[in-house]
Amino acid sequence: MEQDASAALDTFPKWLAHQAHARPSRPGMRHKDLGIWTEWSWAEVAQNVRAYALGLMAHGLQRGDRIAIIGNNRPKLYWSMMAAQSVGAIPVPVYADSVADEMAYVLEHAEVKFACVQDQEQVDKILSVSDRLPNIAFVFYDEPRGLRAYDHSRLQAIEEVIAQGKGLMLADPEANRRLDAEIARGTGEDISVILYTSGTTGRSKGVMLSAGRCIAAARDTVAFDGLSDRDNVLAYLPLAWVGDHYLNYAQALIAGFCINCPESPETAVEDRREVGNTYAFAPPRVFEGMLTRIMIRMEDASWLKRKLFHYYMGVAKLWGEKILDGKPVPVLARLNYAIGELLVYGPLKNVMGLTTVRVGYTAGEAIGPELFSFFRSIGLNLKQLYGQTEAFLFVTCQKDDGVRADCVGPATPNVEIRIAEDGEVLYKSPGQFVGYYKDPEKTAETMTPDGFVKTGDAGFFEKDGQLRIIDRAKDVGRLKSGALFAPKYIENKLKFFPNIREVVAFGQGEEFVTVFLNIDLVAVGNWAERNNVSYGSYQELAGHPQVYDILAGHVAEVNRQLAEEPMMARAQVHRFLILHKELDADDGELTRTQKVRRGFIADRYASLVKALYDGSTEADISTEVTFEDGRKGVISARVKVMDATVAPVAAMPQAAE
Amino acid sequence: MLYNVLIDPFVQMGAAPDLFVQTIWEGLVAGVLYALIALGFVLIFKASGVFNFAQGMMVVFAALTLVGLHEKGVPAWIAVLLTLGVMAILAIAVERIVLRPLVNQPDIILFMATFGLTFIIIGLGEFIFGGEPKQMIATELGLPQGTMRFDILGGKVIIQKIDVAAAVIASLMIAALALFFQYTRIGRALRAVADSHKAALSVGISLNQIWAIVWFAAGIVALITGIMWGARSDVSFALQVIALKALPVLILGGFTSIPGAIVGGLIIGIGEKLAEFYWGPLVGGGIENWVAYVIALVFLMVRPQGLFGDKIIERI
Amino acid sequence: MVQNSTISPGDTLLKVDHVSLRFGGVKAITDVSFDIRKGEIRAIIGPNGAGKTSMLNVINGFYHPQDGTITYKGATRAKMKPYVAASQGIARTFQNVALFKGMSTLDNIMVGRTLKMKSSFFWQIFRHGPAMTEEIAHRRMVEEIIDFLEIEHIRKVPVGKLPYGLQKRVELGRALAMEPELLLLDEPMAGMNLEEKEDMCRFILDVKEQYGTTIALIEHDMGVVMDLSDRVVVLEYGRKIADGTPDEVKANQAVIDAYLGVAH
Amino acid sequence: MLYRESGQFKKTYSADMQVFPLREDRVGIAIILFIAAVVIPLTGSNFFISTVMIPFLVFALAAMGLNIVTGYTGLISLGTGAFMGVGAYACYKLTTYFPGVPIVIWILASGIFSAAIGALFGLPSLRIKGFYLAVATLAAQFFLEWCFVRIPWLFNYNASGAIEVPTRWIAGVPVTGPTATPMTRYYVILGIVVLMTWVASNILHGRIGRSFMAVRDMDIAAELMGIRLLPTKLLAFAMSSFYCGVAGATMMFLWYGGGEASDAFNINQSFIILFMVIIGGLGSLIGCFFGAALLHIIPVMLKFGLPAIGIPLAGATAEHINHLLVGGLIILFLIVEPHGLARLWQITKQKLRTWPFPY
Repeated sequence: MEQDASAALDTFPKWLAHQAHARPSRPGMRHKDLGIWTEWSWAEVAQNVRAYALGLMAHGLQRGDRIAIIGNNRPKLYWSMMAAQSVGAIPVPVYADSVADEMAYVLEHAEVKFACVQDQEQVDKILSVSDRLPNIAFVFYDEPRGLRAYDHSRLQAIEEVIAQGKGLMLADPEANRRLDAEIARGTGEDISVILYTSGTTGRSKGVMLSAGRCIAAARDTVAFDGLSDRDNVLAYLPLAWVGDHYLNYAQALIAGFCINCPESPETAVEDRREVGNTYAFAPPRVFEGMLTRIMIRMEDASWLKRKLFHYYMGVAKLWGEKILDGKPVPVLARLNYAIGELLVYGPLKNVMGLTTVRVGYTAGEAIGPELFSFFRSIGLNLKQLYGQTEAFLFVTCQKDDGVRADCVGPATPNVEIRIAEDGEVLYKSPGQFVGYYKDPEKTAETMTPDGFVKTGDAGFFEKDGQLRIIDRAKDVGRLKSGALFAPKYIENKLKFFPNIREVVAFGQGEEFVTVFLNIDLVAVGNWAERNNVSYGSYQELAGHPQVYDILAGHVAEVNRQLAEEPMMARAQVHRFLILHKELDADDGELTRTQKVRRGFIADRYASLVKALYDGSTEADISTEVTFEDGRKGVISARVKVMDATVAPVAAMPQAAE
Repeated sequence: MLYNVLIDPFVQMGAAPDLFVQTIWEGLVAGVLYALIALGFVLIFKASGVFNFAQGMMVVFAALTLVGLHEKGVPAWIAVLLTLGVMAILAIAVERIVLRPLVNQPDIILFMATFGLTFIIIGLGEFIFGGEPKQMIATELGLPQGTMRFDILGGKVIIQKIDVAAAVIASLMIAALALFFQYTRIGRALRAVADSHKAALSVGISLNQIWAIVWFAAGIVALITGIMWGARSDVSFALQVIALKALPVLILGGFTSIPGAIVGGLIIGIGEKLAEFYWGPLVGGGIENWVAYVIALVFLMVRPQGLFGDKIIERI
Repeated sequence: MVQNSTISPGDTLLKVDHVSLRFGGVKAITDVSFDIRKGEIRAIIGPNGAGKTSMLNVINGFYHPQDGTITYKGATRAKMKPYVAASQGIARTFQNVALFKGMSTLDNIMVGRTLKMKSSFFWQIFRHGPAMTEEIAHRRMVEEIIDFLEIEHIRKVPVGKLPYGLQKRVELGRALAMEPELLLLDEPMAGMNLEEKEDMCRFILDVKEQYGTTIALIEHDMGVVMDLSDRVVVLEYGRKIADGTPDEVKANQAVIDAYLGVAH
Repeated sequence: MLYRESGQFKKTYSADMQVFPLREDRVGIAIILFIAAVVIPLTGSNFFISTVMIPFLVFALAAMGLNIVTGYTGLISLGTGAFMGVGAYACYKLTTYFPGVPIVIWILASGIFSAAIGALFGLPSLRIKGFYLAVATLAAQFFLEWCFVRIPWLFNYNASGAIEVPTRWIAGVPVTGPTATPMTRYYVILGIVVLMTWVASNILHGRIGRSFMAVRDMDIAAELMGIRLLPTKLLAFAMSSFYCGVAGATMMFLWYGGGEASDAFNINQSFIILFMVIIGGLGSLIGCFFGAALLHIIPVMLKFGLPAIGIPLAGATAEHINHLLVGGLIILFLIVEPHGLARLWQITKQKLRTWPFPY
């Protein structure tokens, strides 16, 4: 990684020009399209972006304009960001799967002048809310499919814009100089991107990130993990999420490694296996999904394979992490683990596409310890990091040798962390955001007078200097008895079981802790099929007595684990129920990145929460639901409520404050 | 050259009518035997849609068993009954081991399975009864011996009594089978199964039972054919090639009709003998074993579905 | 998609005059005449056994009618030969899916390209040079169809393993690979659920709009027929009982009787 | 278990369309070729080479020929033996008239004659299908068998009525005839088989192969897609007979060295090769090798293997057991896996790829 005097490189377009110059022939971007991987070298990427920028300038894109980016991970959409930044404009990525009016709020709030979208579906969404977006001058689309008949006065294919740019380049040499001048005008203070966070409370806020700060943060972490242009990453996370923008955009431009775009979201798993990514980043939900799939498929495997699998998983549990951390391990165990690598772990990683992963991160939500150590024990160098959009992701991250399941690591280089008296984590980092777009009061609210940013999460430092996140600051509460109540901590423990998909914990100011449980249709359906339990619908399966017993077992197990931890022992789950419907983002119960919106759920299912605490054994509930194609409907059900077996709590002193 | 291929043979026919009649008779006899073998094929194909390539071998096996038992001191008629028992066991075994596991496989797979069966029967037969040819015990079974002479048409025509017996028995059996298929309960069930296995199953006809019966019936036909065939020439596995001769007969007569098998057998028999007798010398003789196929081939080009088969309408 | 025919949209692409088809005593089609204009979606409807599929087989050259003529792109013939129909740009899907079970989705659609592939046997032996460049060019065209029908995820799956809805889509892909001018669809949506039907309708409309292909559509779902088709011809017991725009046909008493069953 | 697929992605269509896209498969094939070309000649005794390896390669080539017409195009042919005969006699006549030309050229050229005759007997395949077609090829089998005996010109009026293989050299080394060592004969036939397999694979993975399979799976649909049935079927018969012809020529010149012609190309030979294709796997090239290996090695083991380890076995009973075993194997395979050993091989590879998950 260059340590030369690259201080002058303080904006992403400059880094792009640098990469095109430093490693012109190295692969910059790949996209699986029409059955094969098309590849662009860094020189070709820069070439296309320059032409694209000229084309956009010809359409009247000026410095400071906002340009929306809506769609899946596709090269032309990444180029749109680069081209916009070359002209000094500010890209505003939006979630591709958000509903029309959600998208309208963001576009309207950001006063977007242009939009680069993926296909007809997104164009239709924009056209359906065009009345609320007066100042949209032009919409550019990547896939022309079905758009031929549309009126092209304010609509154009990105391909044509690039062609126009190429034409300008040839026709008038002056255009090149004008573009270089624009790029040179860019400085570290320019806003390089506005990312709308999927706020768990209230409307999403536009986080402004400046170019200089993003680059500084990215360069620190590229050095930290030793990323080079030999690395490969699969871009499959939503464009609007800070994870994708940091990893697949900022770090790629700095380290010069290759961004691989999958053919379509459905084929992403298969494409990951094909391309063999060396640097992976995924929210815990993805690892949970992987683990559930592994467990279910192993149950169907033949007796021999199952025996072999469970035996070597045992070996991995014992020695896996120690070997990965380089700790001393007896030779015999190391040999046994090597056989396991050949027979089980190697093939397992191969089928999951993790064989070539050198560095893996998980963030966005706290990850259950068992899930985390499962992947590390089979040799995947998975590490935790803690961050948020306002910090341009990295706040803390674990070194290769300092990995712990229940902590998120020490502060990232050049980041200062302080714990406020109410336990909230504050940080000052090179990559922190400039502020919330058009929302100065909110910005002031989240900043402390001396320039630290409030994370909104509660946590404390362990003895070895690693930060331990308990929960959302405002969610961390006290039981009536004063015992600490961290809902997320309990929820993650329950979510480790494949049969449970989502959990919502209640207990703030109550006698004891209670939970809503969501079954995982795939896992429980598979169990039902094998024990020929018949069920007509999700609701029927969720209410099935045998399913209740299984989940009761899980709750009892979690209670036993909680009982062993002094801080959490008195926050065991006393009563629980299984929800009759899956919590869904379309109904507003989850955010776009599948995080639970606790407040919204509490008042929507108030009757159920009351039943949990008034000792009744069942409760009626009817809720309004939006179906896939937008129609509204009402689902009502009678939900059973059960008591959970609580583990005896060792006599212990009053909870330490 | 063209003269003695096209015209000369017919001239010879006219010149020596008695020789002509003699050849016709030889053709008829051979035709009857081909028909008998073909009958075995038709029986099984009609009932189970399986083209049983092993039918030829069953003929040889039945004959060998009969002769083998007799050699071991079993009186003739009891040996016949015992052989029938052996054929019954073979039928059930085939149904159980071969047909049942392959029940819904495409026809080509079942056709290939009967190839396997052919080899098993050869192996079994040779293993138990040794490979050398054996003499059929025609006299012990009370079949007429000797020949009959007729001085007609200015010459003499010699007819073997055994051939007459064969013709009579064959026609008796054909009549019996026709009646069996048409009027008995099992016969109707057989025809139902032939049309569609699923339909037959839906009305409660047990497929396995039917197939066992059909293979046993084919076993009986095989035994009688074996006896008739054995009486004319010794019993050995060389018959296998002759069993192949039943294929053109089936092509001509169509796979599913009994009258078709008979008429087809006679045509091939007579056609073969005439060709051998009159056209054979022109090209050095021995054309008997391939001319049958050529006849069938020519016929097939004209009517791809054979004499009595119904026109194949392909629906998509 | 090279449209080399001199027929402009709206003109008659195919005309069937007084066609009658008999199998022995069975009269499948009796004296039916109708035309199909270029660029339109022509629906052929009627109760079961009305002779719809047989009519497609006549157009396609699979059945040869006893009398009547078929005029296609100006050339009038007493009977069409399958090879001629295919090379003149008539492609077809089948009522109960006629896919090649022994091959994958990709190979099935590639078979549609066979007519357009000309490389000599000599180069095929080495699978190099012209044979390979041709194979790649046609593979690229097939990939566009796979992308068009959104079946990337089953590209290498043997078709025997696919669910019914996807098999129908692969068959449409195979027909499109022949770059047809006239596409005969034989109940493309039979046995599909609502969502699959909507997808198939979208594909059919896209084919018409993007490739300009003329489509003859046999369909039972009246909703689909009324939405998609420009003109409808109604057959019953092998005879034509109505011909016209969907609304005209819907109001026609003979059609109502045919469907609601009136003693004949 | 052995497969590490992640990281193997394709950037071009030609890479994606190659016969063995996975690195592990390519390594596998390389190993097999290495064993065949180096390990076996070094370790195998002359007896092993001349009675096991050479016949195995001849039968594999013949099985490949039959597989093209029966496995890939779905047309049953019982005339394999006769077509091999045509190849053998064609090669014999060619080398007698033009002794100077290297023998390998004539071995390959002889295929052209049997291809012509194969196509001729393929003509009826347009009008007749399925079992009926077996008759056309049976006619070919018996007619050609009759010709081999009746037309002395074919065997140069030799007194023995059979081909007497003359000695032919390549670069000074005797390749055919009594003085040729098993080793040289093995290398020549190995070269021919590898070349022919490569050509067959090329053709069958291209347009022609797809047309064959289309005709096999649903000939009506194939016809309506513009594939003309007769030319395709004739090409299948021609290619198939070409392979059988070359197999016949190699059998006579590189293996038998002049044995009695009549029993080499009779109907039994056709049956044996048909069984090899069935057990090996219809519609798969690797299946031909499996089938040939299995159905050739069993009789050899019975004849020579068992007595070697002390079980007294008269020649005749070996023959009987061989019949029993072959028949039993056919039925067993048709029940266990109708698609033969090739499918079992494919399933094991698939299992290895999805290890430890169930297939």
